[in-house]
Amino acid sequence: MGILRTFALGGIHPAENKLSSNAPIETLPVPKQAIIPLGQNLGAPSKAIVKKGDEVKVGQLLAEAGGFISTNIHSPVSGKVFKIDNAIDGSGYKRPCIIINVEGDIWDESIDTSPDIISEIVLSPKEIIEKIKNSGIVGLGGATFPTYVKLMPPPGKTAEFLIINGVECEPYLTSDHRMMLEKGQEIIIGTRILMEALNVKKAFIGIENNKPDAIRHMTELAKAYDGIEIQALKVQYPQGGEKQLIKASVNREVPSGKLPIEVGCVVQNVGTAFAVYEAVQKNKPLFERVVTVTGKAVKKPSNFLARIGTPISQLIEAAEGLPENTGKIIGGGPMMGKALTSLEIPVVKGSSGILIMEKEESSRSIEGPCIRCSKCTYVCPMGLEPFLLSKAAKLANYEMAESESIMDCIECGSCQYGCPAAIPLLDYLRLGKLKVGQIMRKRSQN
Amino acid sequence: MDNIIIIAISALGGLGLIMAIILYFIANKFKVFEDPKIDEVEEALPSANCGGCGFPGCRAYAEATVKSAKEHGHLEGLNCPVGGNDVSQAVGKILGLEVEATAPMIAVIRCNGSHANSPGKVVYEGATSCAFAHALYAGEGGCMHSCLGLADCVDSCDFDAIHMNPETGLPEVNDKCTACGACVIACPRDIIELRKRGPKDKRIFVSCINQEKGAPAKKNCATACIGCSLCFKECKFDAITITSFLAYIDFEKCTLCRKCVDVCPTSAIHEINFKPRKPRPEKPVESPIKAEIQSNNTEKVVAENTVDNKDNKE
Amino acid sequence: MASKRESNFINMVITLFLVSAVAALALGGVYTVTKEPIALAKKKKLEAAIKTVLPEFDSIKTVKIALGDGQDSLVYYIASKNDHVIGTAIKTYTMKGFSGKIELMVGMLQDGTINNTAVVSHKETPGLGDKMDVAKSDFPLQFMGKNTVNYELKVNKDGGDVDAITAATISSRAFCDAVKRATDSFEKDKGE
Amino acid sequence: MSQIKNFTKGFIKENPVFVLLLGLCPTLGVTTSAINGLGMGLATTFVLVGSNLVVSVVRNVIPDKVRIPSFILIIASFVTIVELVMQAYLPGLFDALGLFIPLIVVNCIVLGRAEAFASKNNIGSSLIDGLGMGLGFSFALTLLGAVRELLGAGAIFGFNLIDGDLMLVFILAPGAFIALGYLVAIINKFNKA
Amino acid sequence: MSKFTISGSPHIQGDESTKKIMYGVVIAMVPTMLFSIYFFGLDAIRVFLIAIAASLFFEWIIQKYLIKGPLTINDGSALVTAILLALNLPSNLPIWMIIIGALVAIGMAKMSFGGLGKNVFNPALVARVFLLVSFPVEMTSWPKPSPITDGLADVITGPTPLGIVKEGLGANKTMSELAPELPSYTQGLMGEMGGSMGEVSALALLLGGVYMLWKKIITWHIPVSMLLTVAIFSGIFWGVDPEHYADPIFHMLTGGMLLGAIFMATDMVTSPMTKGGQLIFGFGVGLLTILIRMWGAYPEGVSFAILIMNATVPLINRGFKPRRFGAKPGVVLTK
Repeated sequence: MGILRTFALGGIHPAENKLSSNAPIETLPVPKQAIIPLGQNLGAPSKAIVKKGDEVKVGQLLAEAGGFISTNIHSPVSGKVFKIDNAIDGSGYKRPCIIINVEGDIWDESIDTSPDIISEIVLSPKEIIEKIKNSGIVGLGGATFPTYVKLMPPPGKTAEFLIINGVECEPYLTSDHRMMLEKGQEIIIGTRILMEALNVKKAFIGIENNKPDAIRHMTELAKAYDGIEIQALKVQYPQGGEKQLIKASVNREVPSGKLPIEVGCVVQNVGTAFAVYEAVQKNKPLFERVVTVTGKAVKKPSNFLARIGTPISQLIEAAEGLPENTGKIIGGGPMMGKALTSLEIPVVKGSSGILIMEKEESSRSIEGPCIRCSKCTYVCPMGLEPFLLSKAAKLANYEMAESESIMDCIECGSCQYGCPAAIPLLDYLRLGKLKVGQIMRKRSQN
Repeated sequence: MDNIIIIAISALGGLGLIMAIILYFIANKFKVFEDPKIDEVEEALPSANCGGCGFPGCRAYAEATVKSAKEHGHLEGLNCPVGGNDVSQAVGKILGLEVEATAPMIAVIRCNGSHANSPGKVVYEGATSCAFAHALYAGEGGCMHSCLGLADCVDSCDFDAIHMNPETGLPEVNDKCTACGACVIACPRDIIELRKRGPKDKRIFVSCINQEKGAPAKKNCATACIGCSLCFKECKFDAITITSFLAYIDFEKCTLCRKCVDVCPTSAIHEINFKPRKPRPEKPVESPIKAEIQSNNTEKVVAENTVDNKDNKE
Repeated sequence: MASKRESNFINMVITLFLVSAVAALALGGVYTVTKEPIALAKKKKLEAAIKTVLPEFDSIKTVKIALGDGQDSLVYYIASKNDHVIGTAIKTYTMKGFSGKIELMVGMLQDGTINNTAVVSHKETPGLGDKMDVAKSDFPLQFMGKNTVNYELKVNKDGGDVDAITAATISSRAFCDAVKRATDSFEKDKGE
Repeated sequence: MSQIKNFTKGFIKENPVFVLLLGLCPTLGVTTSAINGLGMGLATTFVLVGSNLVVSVVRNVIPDKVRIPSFILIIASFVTIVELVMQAYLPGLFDALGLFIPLIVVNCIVLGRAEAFASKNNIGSSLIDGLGMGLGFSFALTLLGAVRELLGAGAIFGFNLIDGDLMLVFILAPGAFIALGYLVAIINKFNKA
Repeated sequence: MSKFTISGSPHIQGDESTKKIMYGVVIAMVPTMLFSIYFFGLDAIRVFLIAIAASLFFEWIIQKYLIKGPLTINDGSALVTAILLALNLPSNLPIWMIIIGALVAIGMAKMSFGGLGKNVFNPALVARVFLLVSFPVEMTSWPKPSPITDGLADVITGPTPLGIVKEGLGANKTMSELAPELPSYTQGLMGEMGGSMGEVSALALLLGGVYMLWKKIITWHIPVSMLLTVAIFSGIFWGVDPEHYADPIFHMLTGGMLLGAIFMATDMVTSPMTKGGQLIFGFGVGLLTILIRMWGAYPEGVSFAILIMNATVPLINRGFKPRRFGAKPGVVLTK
């Protein structure tokens, strides 16, 4: 294959542990009660338009976008709205949720439930974007940025390339991998639709080299279409980061503080491409997604197609139960995922996986003194100096943190992963970003 | 021999003369005027340079007061929280202005979610920073308004006035507090409030800021304010208000009658520096003191045991 | 405080002048008083150095010898006893020291034999080069009674007869250089 | 402030060398032995006492603008007197201290006390302050000199404890910094406690 | 149900640890240690044992009674310092001097600054220089190496090749006159020449260097830029006047050049953190070494050069930043 493309700066290679890569996607039964948080996307939370006692069908609109960067939410189940109340979600806080008691599984009539694959695109770009917006699609890689916003480049900027992110560089997670193997055709059509919407001629689908079956499968499927190229990428974390993927695919660097459109690129996850296909061709809004349930102690690491709002306890049950020695439950992958506080947290649009870690695996080593080995600097994909930034944040020297571009940090965790002294670098970096962000916002207000 | 002395005197003396002349002209040329009152005011300040006044140091504050006195003729909005009344009076005197007396303040911790009252449901591991933990999750006890116990307030204090109690996991304020307000800003959850010190340091306040409804609040913490409004009904001075299931005692109106303390079913209202009251026969079980927060110096919180656990609302 | 004088022209000039004048007076006085003791102390020191390097004497004649080649001149202190010249103390120097100039006093007997040496001043490293001082080591003793006719004034390493101070070859070399300067000059003058 | 406190503060609490870190040039330069340190210390003490006394006497006569030149002149005079006297009557010590005697003029501690204390206090207090500070300075220099002599040459006040040298580095300039650093650390530890 | 742990991401940790790095360095030093034992026999073992025992003891006692912090005696850093110190000493140094060296290295150079990771200067080198200045005689009389296989002969001391050159050139001799006294290249490579214990065998040092590069304990930047600088500068002078300047290969193989380049200058704590900075650091060390060797008072200058450059590390760290991704001046807040 020759020299594989990858990004230039830093990067690490943690143990892949893709335990569930051979587990086909299983459809999970509908839960008894669905908890649907109103804040499922980056940006403003959605506004509920149903009220207590309302009967809803699968696919029916539950909540409307609450601002420019916000999305609609559709009901993943049919039944009666039990209440609209605060419930704990992935953020660790209690946030407003719509709680629905499930009765049957009645789908909205407008959804095309036939198994046929429709490859012809009949809608205009504007209609496609409208459809995507109405269907509540957000970036399914985990960042949950509303997809339609990305499809509308700001004035003066045009997209040149569409990059479909099939990298899945996080260890353990396999949902995208399985999607590509099982829903490849739909993803390719979704890509076509996105290309149409953006009016770009070239799309890359970046897949890391540790998924040769997916690369083969997708290359085979892409042959039928012009302008779609499958790129095999060298395995390196965090290649799934937008900026890193753009660098790897088209060798362009997004300037500090700018969006990918600055260099003419739009990046979408493979899951998003699939959701786009379903929304545009099948009129099916986003209310279910593939979630990997995995972990070294999990009896049956699996990939589930689960409805939004399903409590994770049900997913874990389906993977044959919570292991005895569970120390940590993570929503997402081990590098960037969020530790969850409860089993009652529901699956949301951004849930790519549930990782169950044993006590020994999850507990951190005791922090030692920094020996200035600068391994954190070597691995930083953004060319930052994590040791310096974390120290600046620790000492509340936010001016220095800002001038050393702390806001460029993508929170990939590579620095902390490789730190021989086990210093919680990223904790302090996040703290610094938080504070610097506050300071910057305050400044821009004045 | 005398020769040497004469030479020395003329040489050194001549040099001195010339230098004095040069100095005189230079001094006149580069004279900078600075109001001597600034120095005087600065002298009167506690020179803690804590920034509690909102200026980057005592000198800047002194400059601001002199400027304000000159331009506006008053010192409104310019407070030295550390120096309190005495200092503001002194500054007023220097600047020839009348300054209204203000009551001395102290920081109070409005959370009683100790390890005992709000047992941990999860374990936190990572950077010891409240601000970071606040962004991560609700807290070990599950209450999203509770003290996170990672001591950002302790770090922020320049006066050695706030310390963590390892037993309760909560910070405690001692008498060194100058009400500079640094901890109020440092706390990501706005738990700390500056309140009037009160006569003989007596004060009564609601030690909870949980705005959840009674049941969920109670679920996470035994001493949460459940918004039952018993205290509201009991208070004859309109000092208590209830907003979103949370009682608040206005320290300007509170007469320290302690009636609200008695009626609170969850012991969320704290009284400080009162004499222990006599056991009253009408209460069935006068429990041993449940939570006693003892600071280095004088503060003492006596919270009575919960007798009535019923939620009155919801 | 309140009575502090104002900084006007007259005050400034007069004050500074007066302070200067008084200081000058005091200094002049002290200088006059100490002038003689200082001269005496200096003389004593020099005499002490000469005394160590030469046998007993009763009078001294000071002669300055120019060396030419841009070198500093040497000072000869020709000592005599009962009007009979018994030896010459030569104040010699070298610039080759580890940390700069070294000044030595070399006592020569009339036959060209080195009677003794003494260090006048040096800045050599304590513990190493400063062993050239007789108080610190026996190094200078080896020069006593040596005649340049049969004694190569070089350290062993350079093929000479002088045992260098351990780990301080440079200082030893410099010492030899200074002594050699004195002996060479003495040889030359004697020949004249 | 009581006069006793005024006198003793120079030893530990406000020691010019260990706490205020003033006048480090002679401190590091001359303290190769305890005797040198003591000599330098006493010379400085004399200058301190003298200049404090005179400055205090003339403090109300001297206008503000020519304050510093006058003080420096007074100090310089005292230093020159010390130098001449030492040269005349203590030539051995003068040789050892050499260059550092004239440098007392620019020793911060002398001008510092004149400016910060003597120019604001009466004659008695200034005298005591000068004496206290000077003796504190002497104490520090002697201590430093003793430590360096002990560690470097294995001797104390010229009295040999062991034959030959010990750790030469302490006689040299780097050793001066190291010894001073550790002494400052130890004194700080006591001051805090 | 057991309590879950909550923490920020990442939730997994690589298998790097301070301990692993330190013991990696120890392993890399094993060949050099073996060579020095081969050449200097029981004396070498004695120096190693005393240096290690004393260093560990001082580390323990200072941490326990003075700093009162957590005990990190088994993290291997004191062991590395001890072995490096031993490699910097002549094998016949009296025991009490070795102990003082250990005290200086651990107590003065490391613990005074706050312990591991906070020291400005390389502890082993500080101790070496301290000893060199304090005990110049003992520190500069090196035993001639005699392979252990030749039996236990009496120890004869002699100068190092650099000392021979310095003395010789100082006495106006030419290089060709000095040649018979100097070791051949093969002897230099194997280590059959006078010097401190770790300065003798270039081969063993290179072996250790390769191991550390392989294990990613060090990067190539500092050693390569340092050695290259030395080679170029000494090469220029040698090319112009081979009679009065030693050749580059001689400079490479003799003295502490390789020991310094591979084990001392690359010390993580006291070297710059970015690769650009490391190149400059190596250049500085190389240049200073050559300046001291050619015109300085001491025949060997690696220790001084490294210590001087150690002091510039904070400055270098400030000046040499890694290349930022998509760097443009001015930061704009996204979102």
